[in-house]
Amino acid sequence: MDIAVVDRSAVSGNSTLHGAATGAKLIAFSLVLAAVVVSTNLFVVLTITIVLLAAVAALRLPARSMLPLAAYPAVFAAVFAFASAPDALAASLIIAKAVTAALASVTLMFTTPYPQVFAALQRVTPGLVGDTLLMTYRAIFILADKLGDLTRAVRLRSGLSTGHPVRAARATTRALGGLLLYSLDLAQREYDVLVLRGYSGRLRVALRPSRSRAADSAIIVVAFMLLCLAALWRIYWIRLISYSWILLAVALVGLGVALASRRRT
Amino acid sequence: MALRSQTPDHIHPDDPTAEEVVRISCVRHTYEDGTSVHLCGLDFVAHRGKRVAVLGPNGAGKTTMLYHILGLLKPQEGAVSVFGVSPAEQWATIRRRVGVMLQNVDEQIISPTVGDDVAFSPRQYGLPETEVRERVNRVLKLLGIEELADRVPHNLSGGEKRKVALAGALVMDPELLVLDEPFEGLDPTSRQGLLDLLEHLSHERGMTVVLTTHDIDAVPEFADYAYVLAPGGTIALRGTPAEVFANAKVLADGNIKPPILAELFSRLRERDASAPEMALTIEDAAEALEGWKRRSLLPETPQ
Amino acid sequence: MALRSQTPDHIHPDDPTAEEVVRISCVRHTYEDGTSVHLCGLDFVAHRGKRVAVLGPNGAGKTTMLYHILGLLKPQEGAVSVFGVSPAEQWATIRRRVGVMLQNVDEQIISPTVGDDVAFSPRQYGLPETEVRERVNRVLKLLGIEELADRVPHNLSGGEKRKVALAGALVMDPELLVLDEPFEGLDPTSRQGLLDLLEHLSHERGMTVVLTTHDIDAVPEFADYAYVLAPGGTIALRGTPAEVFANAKVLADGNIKPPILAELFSRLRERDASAPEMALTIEDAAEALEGWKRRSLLPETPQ
Amino acid sequence: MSHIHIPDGVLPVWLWLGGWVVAAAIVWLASARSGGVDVRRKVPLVGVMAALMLVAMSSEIVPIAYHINLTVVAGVLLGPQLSIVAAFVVQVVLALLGHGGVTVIGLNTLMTASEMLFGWMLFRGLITVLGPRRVGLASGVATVVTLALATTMLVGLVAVSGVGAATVRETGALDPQNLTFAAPFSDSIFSVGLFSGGERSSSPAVPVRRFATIVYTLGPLGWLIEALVTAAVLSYIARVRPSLIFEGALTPARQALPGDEHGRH
Ligand SMILES: Nc1ncnc2c1ncn2[C@@H]1O[C@H](COP(=O)(O)OP(=O)(O)OP(=O)(O)O)[C@@H](O)[C@H]1O
Ligand SMILES: Nc1ncnc2c1ncn2[C@@H]1O[C@H](COP(=O)(O)OP(=O)(O)OP(=O)(O)O)[C@@H](O)[C@H]1O
Ligand SMILES: [Mg+2]
Ligand SMILES: [Mg+2]
Repeated sequence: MDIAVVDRSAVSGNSTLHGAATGAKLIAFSLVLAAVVVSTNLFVVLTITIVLLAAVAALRLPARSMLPLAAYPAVFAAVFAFASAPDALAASLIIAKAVTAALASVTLMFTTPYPQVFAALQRVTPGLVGDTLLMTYRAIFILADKLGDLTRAVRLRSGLSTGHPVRAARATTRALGGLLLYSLDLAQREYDVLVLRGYSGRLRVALRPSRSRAADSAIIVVAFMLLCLAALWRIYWIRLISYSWILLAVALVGLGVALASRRRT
Repeated sequence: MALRSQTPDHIHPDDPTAEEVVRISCVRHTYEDGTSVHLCGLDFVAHRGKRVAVLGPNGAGKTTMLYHILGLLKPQEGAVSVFGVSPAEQWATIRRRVGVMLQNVDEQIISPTVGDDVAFSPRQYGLPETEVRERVNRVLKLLGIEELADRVPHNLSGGEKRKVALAGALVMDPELLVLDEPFEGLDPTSRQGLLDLLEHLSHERGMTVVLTTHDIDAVPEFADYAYVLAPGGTIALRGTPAEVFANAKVLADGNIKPPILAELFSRLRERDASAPEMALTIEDAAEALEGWKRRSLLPETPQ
Repeated sequence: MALRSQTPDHIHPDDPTAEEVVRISCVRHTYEDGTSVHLCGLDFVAHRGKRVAVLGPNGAGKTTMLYHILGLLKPQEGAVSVFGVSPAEQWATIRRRVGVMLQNVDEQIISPTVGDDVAFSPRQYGLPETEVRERVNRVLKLLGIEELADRVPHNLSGGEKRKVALAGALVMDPELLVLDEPFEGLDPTSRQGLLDLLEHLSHERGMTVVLTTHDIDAVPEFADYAYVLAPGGTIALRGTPAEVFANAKVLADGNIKPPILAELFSRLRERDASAPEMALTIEDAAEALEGWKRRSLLPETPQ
Repeated sequence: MSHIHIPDGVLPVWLWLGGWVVAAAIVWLASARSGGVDVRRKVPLVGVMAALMLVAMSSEIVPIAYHINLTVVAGVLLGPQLSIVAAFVVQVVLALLGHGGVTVIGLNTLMTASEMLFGWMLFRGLITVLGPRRVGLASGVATVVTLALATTMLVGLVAVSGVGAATVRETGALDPQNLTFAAPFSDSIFSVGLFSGGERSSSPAVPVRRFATIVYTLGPLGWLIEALVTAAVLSYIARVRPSLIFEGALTPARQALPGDEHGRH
C-alpha cells in the first residue's frame, strides 16, 4: 500500500470523476455508504459493488492498484464472518458490505487529492476530530510504508532465518516494536512540519472547479438512486425479495457494457 | 536571563546597529535516552542579512540547535530568541517569517503534487489563489524545477526532493531561512546554483540564512560567519571562514578537515616558505599562485 | 542476450582475466508514472577488487541503477548480472555476498538497538552468538561507533545513522559493496575515514565497491573507475577519474563540475600557459605547483 | 470486547440514540477543550494509535473468535481527552468497514472510550503504588481488570436492551452447550431479511444469565492474551520512550538505557 500510488492517481487522472466537484463526490460517497449500511440484502449490496466496478472500468481508473486495496478489508471481514456468521450467505453479506464500503472510499481517494477530502471533512467536524482523521489517514500509510521498508530491508540484508524459527520470531517482534516507535516519530515530525509550514488544524486547499455541472449532478443522482433501492428493499423486502436478482442482472449488464466499451477504444 | 548578557563580542562587527535575528544562549537539551546536547560556550547569533554556517562533527548537535530555533524543542535551560520572541512558545507569531528545510526531506513533503506542496504555506496563510500560483511558479523557476510541478513528490529522486523542499521553504519570501544540510544529495551544478541563490537572497532581500553543512569547501564561498560545534554541542569557535579555518586545533577536535584549498596552501608552505597566504576561493587561489610564480621571476635575486 | 556482447573494451584494462562482478547491459526501467530510465550507451561493468564510482546529475538514474543491481527492480529490457546470476530472480543465492547501503538510511533500519541492527544479518544466517558478537564489535570499532551500540537507531543524528547502516552492510564481509551516496551527511573526518576504509577493503580483501556520489572531490582519491550517467540514464562516459575529468563537455552536459583542483589548474592555464598539467590529489598538486615555480626560476630564459 | 458488533435495527431506538447523543456530547467537549498547543502536538500520536487500533480490531484470532483491542495501550498513551476522540474515529471507520452498524457507533464509542479511560486510570493508580519500574505488571493487571469491568458493562447492556445475547459479539463467545460459536446474526435481521419470515422482534435466544456464564468463563482467556500484548508493548515504550507514558506527577527518575549512562558530553 503505497501512498504515492494513490496520490498519483488522484492528481494525474483525467476521468469524469476526477473532474467532478469535491463536494459532489463527497455527497455521492456518503449516499453510497448509507446505501451499503442500510442494506441487508446480499443482492442489493452486490449491485452497488458492481455499479462501482462498472464506474471504475468505464472511467479507466487504475483498477490494478485499487482493487487489492478495496479487497484488503475482505481479509478481516472474512475472518470476522467465519468466526461469527451462522451460514454462508450471511458471511458473504458481511464480506460484501466491507468490500463495497472500502471500494467506495478507495474510488473517492483515487479520484480526489486527499487534502481536498480532508479540507471538506474538517469543515464539518469538531477541530480535534478533523485533525485526528487527517493524521489517522496519514498514519495508516506511514505504518504501511514503514512495513514495506522493513520487509525490503530484511530481504536485502539476509532474509529471515528459516533454520532458526526462534531467532526469526525474536527479530520480527523486535522489529515490529521499533516500527511502532518509528512510526510515532515519523507521524510527529510530519505533523511538526505541517505546523511549521502554516497548518493550524484546518487544511486550506485551492478550489478545484468542477469540469461539468451535469456530471456532478449525474454522480449524485446515481448514488441517490442506489440509496433509494437499498431503502426500498430494506422496507418492502418481503414483497421485493424475489425480484432482487433483477437489480443484480441490470448492474451486471452495465458492467459488461463498461468493459466492452473499454476494450473497444 | 542569559539573553541580556550582550557582551561586546556579539555586536555585529561591521554594523553595530544590525538587528539580531537569532540568538541562542547556553541552551541544554537532554533527550529521553539521556543524550545531552549543551549548546554553550559562545552565544550563537545571526544578524539580519548574514549567512551563517554551522559546522561540527556527526552527532554534535547541529540539528538539535536548528530544532530549537524552530521551536520544535523547548530549551530546558538557557534561552533561544528568534525575532525577539521565544520560538517554542510563540511560534505562530513568527512562522510566516521563517522558511525551513529539514535534514531528512522525505519527512517534509506533505501534498500529493509538487505544485501543491510548494503552495502549502501560502494557501494556509490565506493568500489569494492567483498570488499563490504566481509565487509557486516563481520559486519553481528560481530552482529550475518547473517541469516537476505536476509530479508526485514521493516518486522523485533524492536530490529532486531536496529541491522541492527548498522551494517550499522559499515560497513565502522568509526573512530567516533555516536549512539543515541543504547541499547533501545535490549534484555539483545544483549546489553551485543554490550557493548563488542564497548569496543573491541575502544581498538583495536581506534574508538571514542559517545552515548546517559538512561541505567545507562551500563554506568560504557561502558564509559570512561560521560557527563550529564540538562534540556535545559546545560552541567552540566563531568567526569569518578565514578566521575559522586558520584555527587548526579546534577544527581537528571538531572532526573538521580544512577545505581543499586551505590544505593545498599549507602543503605549499611546508615545501616553500615563500608560498602565498591561504586563499579560499578558486579565483583568489589562482591569482595568488600566479602572483607567487610571477614574483619569483621578477627580481632575479629573491632568495 | 546483451550479456554475451563482451566487446574488447570491457575487458579489464590491467588484468584481462579479472572477474566481472556486475554487468548492466542496456537496461530500461519505466516507473509507473511514465518516467523512464534507460541505462544504455555503454555497458556498466565492475571487476573484482575495483572501486567504481557512478556520477550523474540529480534524477539521472543512479539509484535506479543500484536498485537493479540489488534485484529490487526487474529489468523490463536488457540484462543485469551480479556474480553471474540475475539478481531480480536469484537474489537469495547471492545476497550473502553483497552488502548494501541505501540512499535514505532510515529505510534500512530493522532493529530497535544499534547492536541488534548490525547483528541482524549474522544472526539470521545462523552464526553462533559468540561469532555474531565478535563481528559486530569489530565492525562497530572499524567505523568508530562502539559507543552507539545500545542506542535506538531512529534517535541518532543523520550521520550516525549512516554509519550504522554502513556497519550493517559490512558485517558479513561482503564481496560486493553497493553504496548509494555514502558520503552524504558524514563529517569530513568520517568521510576520509570511509575513503581509507574502502581502499583498505578493496586492496586487502578484494572487495568490489560500487557507489554513487556527488562528492566529486573524493572521486580521484577513491575510484579506480568512474562512470558518468547523463540525464535519462544514458551511460555517457567511462574511465579512470583522470580520463573522465578531462572530458569537459560530457561533464558539463551531466551537470558535473570538475573537482576543485581540476578547476584551479585550468584557471591557472588560462592565466599562464606554462602552468602544469592537472593534478587531482592535494599531494600531487602541491608538488606540481612547486615544481612549476621552481622551474620558472632555473633557466632565466624560459619564454 | 471494547465494542459490540450489532447490525442496525436491532437495538431499541432509545438506547442507540441515547448512545449517539452522549457520545456526540463528550466528543464535542473533548474537542472543544483542545485549543492548547500541547494537546495539538499529540495529534500525530492519536493518529498512529487510531490506525493501530483499526488494524488490531479488524483482524481476528479465529480459534477463539477474539481480536486484540489495544484499548489499554492507547488509553495509557493518550490520556482521557484524546482517548475519546480516538475512540470515536476508530468506531466510525470500523462501522464503515461493516463491523457493526452505524446506529451503534455512539454506544461503541462510549464503550471503547470508557475502556480506555478505565485502563488509563487503573494504570496510573497502579504505577503510583508499584513504582515506575513495574510497567509490565501494572499494565497487565490494569488490562485484566479493565476488561472484566467492560465485560460487566456489556452484560448490563444486554440485560437492558433485551437483545438476544447471541447478537452481541464478545470475547470467546463459544457456546459451551453445543460447542458452536455464538452467532450474532442468526437471530437478527441478517438471516431473517435474507431468507425467512418477517423482522421479528428478537426474543432473547439466550437468557442473560447463560450469556454471562459464557462470557465470564471464557472471557479470561482473551483478557490474558490482551494483557500479555499490552504489557509487552508498554514495557517496551517505557524503556525507550518513557515520556509517552509518564508525565507530570508520574515522571520517574531519568531512566537511562544501558550504555547511555555515560551519555555523550
Ligand atoms: N530523538 C533523539 N533521541 C535521543 N537522542 C537523540 C535524538 N536526536 C538526536 N539525538 C542525539 O543527540 C546528539 C545530537 O544530534 P543531532 O541530530 O543534533 O546531531 P547533528 O550535529 O545534526 O549530527 P549530523 O551531522 O550527523 O546530522 C547525537 O548524539 C544524537 O545521537
Ligand atoms: N518510484 C518512482 N516512481 C516514479 N519515478 C521515479 C521513482 N523513483 C525515481 N523516479 C524517477 O526516475 C528518475 C531517476 O531517479 P533516481 O532516483 O534513479 O535518480 P538519481 O540519479 O539517484 O538522483 P539523485 O542524485 O537525486 O539521487 C528521476 O527522474 C526520478 O524522478
Ligand atoms: Mg543533523
Ligand atoms: Mg539517488
